[in-house]
Amino acid sequence: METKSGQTTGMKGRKPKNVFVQGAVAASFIADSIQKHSSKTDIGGHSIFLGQVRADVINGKEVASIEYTAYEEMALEKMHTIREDIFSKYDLICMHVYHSLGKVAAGEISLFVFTSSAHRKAAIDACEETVERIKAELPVWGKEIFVDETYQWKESK
Amino acid sequence: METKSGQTTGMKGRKPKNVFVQGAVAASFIADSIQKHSSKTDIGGHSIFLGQVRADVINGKEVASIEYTAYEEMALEKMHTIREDIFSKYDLICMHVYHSLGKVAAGEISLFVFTSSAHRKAAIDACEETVERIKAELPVWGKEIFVDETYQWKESK
Amino acid sequence: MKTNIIVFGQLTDIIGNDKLVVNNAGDTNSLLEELKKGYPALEDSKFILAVDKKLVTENTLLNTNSTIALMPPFSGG
Amino acid sequence: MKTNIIVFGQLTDIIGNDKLVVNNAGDTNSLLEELKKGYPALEDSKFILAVDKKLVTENTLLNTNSTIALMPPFSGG
Repeated sequence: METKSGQTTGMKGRKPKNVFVQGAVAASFIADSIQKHSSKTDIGGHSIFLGQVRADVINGKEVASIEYTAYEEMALEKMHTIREDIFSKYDLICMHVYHSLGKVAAGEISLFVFTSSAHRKAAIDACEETVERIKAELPVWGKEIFVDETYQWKESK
Repeated sequence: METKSGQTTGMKGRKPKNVFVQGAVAASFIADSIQKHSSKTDIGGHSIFLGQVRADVINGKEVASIEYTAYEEMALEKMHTIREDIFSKYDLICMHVYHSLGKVAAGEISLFVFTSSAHRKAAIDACEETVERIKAELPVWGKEIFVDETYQWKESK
Repeated sequence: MKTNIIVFGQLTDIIGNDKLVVNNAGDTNSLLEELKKGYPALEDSKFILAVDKKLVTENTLLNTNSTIALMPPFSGG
Repeated sequence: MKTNIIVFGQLTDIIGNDKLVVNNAGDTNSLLEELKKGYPALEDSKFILAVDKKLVTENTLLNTNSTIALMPPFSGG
């Protein structure tokens, strides 16, 4: 997924990396991503955030899944900016971000943010700030689909 | 590993959970741990910290591995206290901690801290605080073994 | 001049589609006026506009190649 | 009275073992005195004592069942 490019031409000459994946982020994908970093022996700490779809009960109806849509082109440009900001602020070795599109069932992972650095503090702080900026700035929308197939649009906190 | 108990009798009547594992924490173990949480559909966010052994070069000698020893009984009691403190401070759904004993090669994972909550903030803050307390309070020692088989005792930052 | 608009999230329920064409909108203010005339429910909706993938908060001139996006509050992650 | 001591980290290099028995140490101060006599390198070492798995910073009475741990600064994680 790393090499799949976005649909836009790059800012500052580089193509923004794609961050969108169809459906849930699998635990095995996360494991592969962690495993790949064992060759980067300058890393001392990884920080990972995973967003998981909750089976919230709203007016007596349980959320079965969330269906995500995005303004992909704009989101990838924005994510590129966030990435550059975070790399210039923190002493990071790497950052990986994956966000689901389409349906993700309750209990499944829809967001995977993964930062690594020589020492823990940069990784932890960068991960948290990246998650906050993704939530606030990426043009992505979640549609909460109830067990009875009705839906409501998710509101972010 | 979850069900393996510590060597001590419990504080407050409960046996402290064991947190020690022999050797490195495998990426596949982390994946299994994440996967198990898919049945907990009240979780909205997971925060994970992974400590990875760095191949630091010290006076021209490269660290090949770190060998961890612990005062296990005391560490498990202390970890039990940390766990109770964190659960009373943050609105967590679960917390899992694994720390390696014995040799862990450069590039491998020696610490896995995993917190989950309904909303991201509690999971993120609890994970960070748990990592800091583990580093400061658990009686664990790392012996940095160089490629040439000499060693030095690790100093924590 | 025809302006092509892409529509996201709950606004697709109001517009009934994920795209839309508006005639003779020279700037974002007149575009918004036109839209609210056609879709009165937009009056009560929170949304922002992006012109060529940049959020706009002030009136902005449009040209024939402008890509306009109508976006409710984000709720990803 | 014999006091059993367990030794950790770099202190095992100084003591030459991961356990140790000290005679006639009624409290932690006299224990420390005894230890530093036997292992002068301890004078220059940073370490703390735990008695029955609790860190002690003040002089503490010992009994025959006390478990004493000699611990350099922690470096786990």
